Amino acid sequence: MLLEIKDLYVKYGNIEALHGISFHVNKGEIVTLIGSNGAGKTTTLHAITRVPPPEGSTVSGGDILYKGKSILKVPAHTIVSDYNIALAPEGRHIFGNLTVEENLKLATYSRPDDENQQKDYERVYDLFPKMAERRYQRSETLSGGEQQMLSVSRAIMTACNFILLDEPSMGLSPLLMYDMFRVLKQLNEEGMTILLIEQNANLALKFAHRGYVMDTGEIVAQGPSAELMNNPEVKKAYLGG
Amino acid sequence: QNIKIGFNIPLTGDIPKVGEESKFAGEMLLAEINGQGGLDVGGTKYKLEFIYEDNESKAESAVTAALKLIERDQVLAIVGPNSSKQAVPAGQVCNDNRTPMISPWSTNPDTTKDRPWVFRAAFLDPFQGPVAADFAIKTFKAEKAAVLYALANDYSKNLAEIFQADFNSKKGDGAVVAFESYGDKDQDFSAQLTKIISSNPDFIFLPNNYNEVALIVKQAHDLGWKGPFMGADAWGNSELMTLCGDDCKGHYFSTHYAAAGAKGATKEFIDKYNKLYGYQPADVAALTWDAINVVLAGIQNAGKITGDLRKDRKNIREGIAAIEEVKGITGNMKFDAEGDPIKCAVVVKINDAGEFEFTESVCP
Amino acid sequence: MSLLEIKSLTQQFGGLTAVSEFSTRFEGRELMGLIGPNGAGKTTVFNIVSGFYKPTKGKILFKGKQIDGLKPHRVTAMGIARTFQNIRLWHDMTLLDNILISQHYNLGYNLFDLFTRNRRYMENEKRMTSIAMELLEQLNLVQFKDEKPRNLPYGIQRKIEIARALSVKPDLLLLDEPAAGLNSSDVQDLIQLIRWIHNEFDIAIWMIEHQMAVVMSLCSWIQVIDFGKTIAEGTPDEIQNNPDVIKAYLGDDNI
Amino acid sequence: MLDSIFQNLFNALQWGSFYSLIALGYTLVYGVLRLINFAHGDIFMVGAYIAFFLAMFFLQGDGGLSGPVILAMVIPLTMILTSVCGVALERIAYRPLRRKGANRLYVVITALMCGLILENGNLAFLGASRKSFPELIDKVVYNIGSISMTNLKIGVILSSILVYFVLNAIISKTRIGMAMRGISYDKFAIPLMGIPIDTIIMVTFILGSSLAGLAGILFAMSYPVLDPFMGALIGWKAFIAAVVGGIGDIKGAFVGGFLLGIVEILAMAIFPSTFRDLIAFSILMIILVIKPTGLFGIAKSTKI
Amino acid sequence: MINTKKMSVPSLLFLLAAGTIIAAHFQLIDLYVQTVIMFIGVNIILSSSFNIINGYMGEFACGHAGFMAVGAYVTSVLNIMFFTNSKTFGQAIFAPELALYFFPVTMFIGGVAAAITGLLVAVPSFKTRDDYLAIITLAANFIIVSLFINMDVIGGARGFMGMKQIVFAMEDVAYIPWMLIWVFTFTYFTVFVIRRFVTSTYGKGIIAIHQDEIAAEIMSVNTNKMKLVAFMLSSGLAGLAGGLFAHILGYINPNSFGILKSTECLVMVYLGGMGSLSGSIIAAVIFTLLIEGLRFIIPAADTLLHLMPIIPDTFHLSQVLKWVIIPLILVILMQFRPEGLMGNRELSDFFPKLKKYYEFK
Ligand SMILES: Nc1ncnc2c1ncn2[C@@H]1O[C@H](COP(=O)(O)OP(=O)(O)OP(=O)(O)O)[C@@H](O)[C@H]1O
Ligand SMILES: Nc1ncnc2c1ncn2[C@@H]1O[C@H](COP(=O)(O)OP(=O)(O)OP(=O)(O)O)[C@@H](O)[C@H]1O
Ligand SMILES: [Mg+2]
Ligand SMILES: [Mg+2]
Repeated sequence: MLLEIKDLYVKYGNIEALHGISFHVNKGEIVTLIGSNGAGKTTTLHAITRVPPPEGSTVSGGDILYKGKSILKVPAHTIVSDYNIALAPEGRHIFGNLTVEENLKLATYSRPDDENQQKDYERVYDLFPKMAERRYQRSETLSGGEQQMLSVSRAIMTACNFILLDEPSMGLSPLLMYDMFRVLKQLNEEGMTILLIEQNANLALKFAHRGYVMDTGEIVAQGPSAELMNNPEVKKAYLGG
Repeated sequence: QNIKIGFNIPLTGDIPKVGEESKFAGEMLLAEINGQGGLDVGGTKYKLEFIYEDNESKAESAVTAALKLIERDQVLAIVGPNSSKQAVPAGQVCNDNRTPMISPWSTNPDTTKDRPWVFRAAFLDPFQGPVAADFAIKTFKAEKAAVLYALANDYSKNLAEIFQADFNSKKGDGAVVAFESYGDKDQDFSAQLTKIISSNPDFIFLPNNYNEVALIVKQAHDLGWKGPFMGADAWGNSELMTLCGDDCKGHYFSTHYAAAGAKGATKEFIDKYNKLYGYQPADVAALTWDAINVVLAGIQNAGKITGDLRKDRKNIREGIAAIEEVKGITGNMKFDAEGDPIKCAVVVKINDAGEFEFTESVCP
Repeated sequence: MSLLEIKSLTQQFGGLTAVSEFSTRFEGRELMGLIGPNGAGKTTVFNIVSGFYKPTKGKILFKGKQIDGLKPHRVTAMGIARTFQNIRLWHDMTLLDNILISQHYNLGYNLFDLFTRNRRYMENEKRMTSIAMELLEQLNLVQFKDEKPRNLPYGIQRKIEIARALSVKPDLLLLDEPAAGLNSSDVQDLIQLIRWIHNEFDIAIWMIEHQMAVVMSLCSWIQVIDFGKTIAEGTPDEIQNNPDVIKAYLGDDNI
Repeated sequence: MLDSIFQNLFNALQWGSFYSLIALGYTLVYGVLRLINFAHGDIFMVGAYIAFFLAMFFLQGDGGLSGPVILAMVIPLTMILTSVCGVALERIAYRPLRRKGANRLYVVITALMCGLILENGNLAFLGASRKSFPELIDKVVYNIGSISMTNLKIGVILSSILVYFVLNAIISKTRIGMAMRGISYDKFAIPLMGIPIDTIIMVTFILGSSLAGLAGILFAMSYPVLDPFMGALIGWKAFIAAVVGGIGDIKGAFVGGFLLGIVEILAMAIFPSTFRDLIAFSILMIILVIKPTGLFGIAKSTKI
Repeated sequence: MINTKKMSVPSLLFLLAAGTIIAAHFQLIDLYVQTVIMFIGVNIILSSSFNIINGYMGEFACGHAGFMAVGAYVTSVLNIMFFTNSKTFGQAIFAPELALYFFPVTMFIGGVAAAITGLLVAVPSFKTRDDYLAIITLAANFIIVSLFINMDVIGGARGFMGMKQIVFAMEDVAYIPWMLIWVFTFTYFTVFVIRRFVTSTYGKGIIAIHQDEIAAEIMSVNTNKMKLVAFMLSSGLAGLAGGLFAHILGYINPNSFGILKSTECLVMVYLGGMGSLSGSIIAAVIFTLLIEGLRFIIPAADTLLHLMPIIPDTFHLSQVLKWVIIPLILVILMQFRPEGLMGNRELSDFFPKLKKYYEFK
């Protein structure tokens, strides 16, 4: 097990958002978290990446183990620099005052300046030609979808072997969305582990190996994707019929 | 029973140094008189009690401080505020509430005008301005003068204007070839000085606070000025020499007293202050000392302390108004109908040892 | 006279042409879709129509009057309301206030009335409150009226944004990606809601959306733009099968 | 007339250098935290005092050190000690507030209060006497044509230019600089890039305060009268300069500082000096009305 | 029908004010306390009017004292010109007794003048935002002060006085503490006007601008007009504060209205909480009392510390510490309440029961 969430409780102030959830992600897997709005998916990812208050929440119980070691107490930035876990956050959070290229460069802050880095630039620009085109544009003037691409590209550029994606397809055109999932699949085949949150549950389950279904802070169903897709309750509540 | 006297002084704000020196002068005098068993009024010895209120160099605070002293502390008289910005409104309050007040340092005529209860210890600008003009004409053979003053400081502005009018009237219109100003807390004067120097005056009149003087004189020298400066009483601070150093030597200013070569009580005061607080007292300390002495003389003149506050205050006011002459360390003084002192000014030279050396004395 | 007529609209940002020679028209109360790849200029078109940008070139007529160059609040007052790609509610005011403030186009009183709180003021405040309450009731949002949007679920926030836009009694409603971030079942609800609004309020709706399920089931006419230019338009069926559109935008969904 | 214009321009450059140096510190902190560090002017004052005490210490020591040697020691030491002061403020007063998610204006007000504490604390504990900064280097007056310059003034101008180029290189070229700019836009995402946010903020405060320290020494040498309130007004004005240049922008602060210096001095040179504030501030206001984001600032364009 | 319960808070406030006035009249409270109360009133006007811009509208303006200066000078000059014989303005135009009746009028004109000066910052605010606007307000403050310094007719840097004559003229009509009455009246008026404004749909437009200006503009709020109204209202009310200030003090000086004063306004607004009217009022009271209270606390603490020999005999706590202690207290307060005392909530949000005891229309 690469990542293990054990009975995690999380609070915003006094309001509990996660009521003891447990799940795990194995090395090389694609796992998806699906569930209705406000179920606590984003909260889970933020807990893993240790986003501090006030933007974030506080863990009030349980543990998060990475390769068997607890990462609850480590400083936030070491999640990337030491543990190599990257997050493409909900709401994009790009650095609007920097150019596209500077955004990507900043993502390499904690990695050595080697040729792999160069390869990753190429890969990103290859994946999203728009990014190459807009390289020197201040990123805040990008269109919504372009910003989303930048956010995902940035997560890829941190060169982590474990990447968390929070609704990466939001605002992307269908074409790009499929392209992106193809690339993610390819990355996965090269050894990258992926934990994906996606509103489009159909797509997510098609893409992932395993899935967890969340509802109001709890995990209500889990299993291999195919199994979940055929689960009538999941179908009814989350797959739109 | 004690005799309570209030101090309305700027311990914080723009000019804390002024407040500090006033306070130190007060403490020194207090220790001296109480050390002798107190003040002798009509045969009884009364201990003195001084209450120091901070007016933050703000007009509104000076008013509340005055009221607090009058209403809460029930003082017999108030010394301060020092600068006119606070002394004018505080003077109003003291006058309205029938409490004698004496400002050691304020030079604005409005402070005492039509206010029978308000006095001051410093001479007024209309007297000092011409002293400077006359001296410069005589000593520098000056035909053309330049003035640099602090716009937001009414002391400086007033004096500058009076000097300008006087000099022009003596040497013809336009004899003041440059009349420049600077703002509150300014530190760079190069533009004004460039203007002044290019207008070729025979000397530069600087009716400014000593800390600014130090900067102005240095900067003028940087810009190539080699002529003389003439200053006013606000130069009269021991710190001037620490701040200004060699640059100020050889220049003149008019003031209340000359520290170097001072004799008698003046010397005693300076030495004692220096010993106690580690630096030479400025004119404001000396004026505060004199102001307190005026109040004490007024109390002694009143002849008795009745314990009825209103009556005592009235008696003290009459007592001060009736003063024949107080021998002050800044000169001997008596008061005219407005409550302004009639006293002499001296012109001092800053000699090569950096001392303020007596040059001449001008009496009204 | 058509409701809205856009004639060869062009918008440049520096050297970049975000929209070029774009034209369209609304005859009456249609429900039209505007789709296209990311960065094609869809939002920019909405921004120009709602008065946020002044177009480099082109003309927009609304109910026969020229509106390009007008300030946004004027455009809204004339009857064009919109929602945003990223939710922009006033998050720290109550839901009711959110709806009320949109009544600024028709306050009915002035500052003098305000300070004296005379009859005119009272009546108008009452009128606006009842408009707002009625709308909230129609949209089943009354129970949240004193809540702050920040504390409400994302789906509800989207709905509130639509409610707020409706409160200006628009003739044309612009929806910028209303389904973004909604999960599949919420999307179904949204489709119902938009259809219902279209009928109930009898207004024209113009919609940008990337989720084809929404666009195809709602819109009667769809326009596709790429690099700011119209590359296709037609009924949902025509669009879905147009090879240009598939190549530029729809793609194929095998992962 | 022409001579005096050149003389004035030279003076303005020197005076503007101080505005620039202080404005750079303002802008640096602002550029990262969107925090108007109103205590910056007072940190500058602290710098001047630290330099004073260091200089006195070395002068009184019996090493018999010469002025320039002392200066060479005082400069780095002052910069280090001043940045300790700046960092202390950040750690004690600003950071806890930031952590609690306070509105940035509350941090601004806290900074204002910290400035007051520094000023009045100095007054209360060092007394009201002003300090006179010793002359560490011999003044040389050069006359070129009829323009007088001193070695010190030339040094000040050169230092501020040098500082600008160094700082600009740090901000635009290095990763730390990029991270600094990133923080200003979105603090949330910074740790997600593997960037230790507190370290970057600390570096910012160290840089900013050491600049204030440097400005403090140079100022103390040029205007050798130190008092507790010496930083207040120049601080406000430098802030104005930074904003007029485009706050958060290094070039903006640099140019803004010189601009303010030139405007102030030329306003005095050309018009009666009593109108200086009136004219100078009217000009700045007009600049901002015409360019609402300052000379070099870029509007944070909001995507809708 | 009058609901008596709903009247209890207003009547209580009225009784308190009336009680103070009566007590002042019979000299049960001394002039010092009266003056402090009047300054509290002035500060309430200042902070609550400043809150319109800095709190409700969320801009960072920092030149409030400038508008106060305009009000102070205009009101004072008018009063002195009309009702007293002065060197500058010659004979009185009207009988001095009329000063009493026309005082609200001249105050109002002062307020209007300040409001018009407010245009100086309102118009730039259409395009300029954030800290750029802060500089414009700051510059406006400098400009206004500099203008007054350069006007020698009204004293320039020397200041302007004679307003006590006006107060005396009022007292000649009837000897009661008029200034106290005026301060109460105008403070009430200010709070009343601001409350009416920010609770109306119209006024809430500025809160919408604060939270999302783009959304406001798109949702039919005429943002430029709202800014104009807000800035003019805020500066106009500051002008009232200036008029009162001038007459309480009897003397004004341009330097009293510099950035220092503006800073005090800033502190009060943020101490109270952005967008909280009751917060502004509470902060103004606390701040003024703190400044005055330290006059008593510091000597008391000094005596206390010397009684239990903690500090050496030679060391005395002096008033110099005042301006170390005040900011220190504020910094510490901020750490505990990083959104100001009240946040953006009102007293009635903390004590919902309070709502039963007053009615607000
Ligand atoms: N900053 C916050 N403060 C308080 N409560 C919050 C905060 N962020 C989220 N919550 C609450 O926590 C719960 C879980 O939210 P979360 O964002 O994790 O859900 P989600 O599953 O990611 O939803 P979505 O699909 O909308 O992204 C929700 O009820 C939400 O209201
Ligand atoms: N203010 C601006 N300055 C410069 N370029 C801009 C600006 N606004 C938009 N653009 C550019 O114009 C293009 C069109 O942007 P727009 O937001 O209209 O795209 P869109 O079609 O809505 O895309 P999406 O579906 O991703 O939201 C983009 O490439 C964007 O980078
Ligand atoms: Mg989420
Ligand atoms: Mg868009």
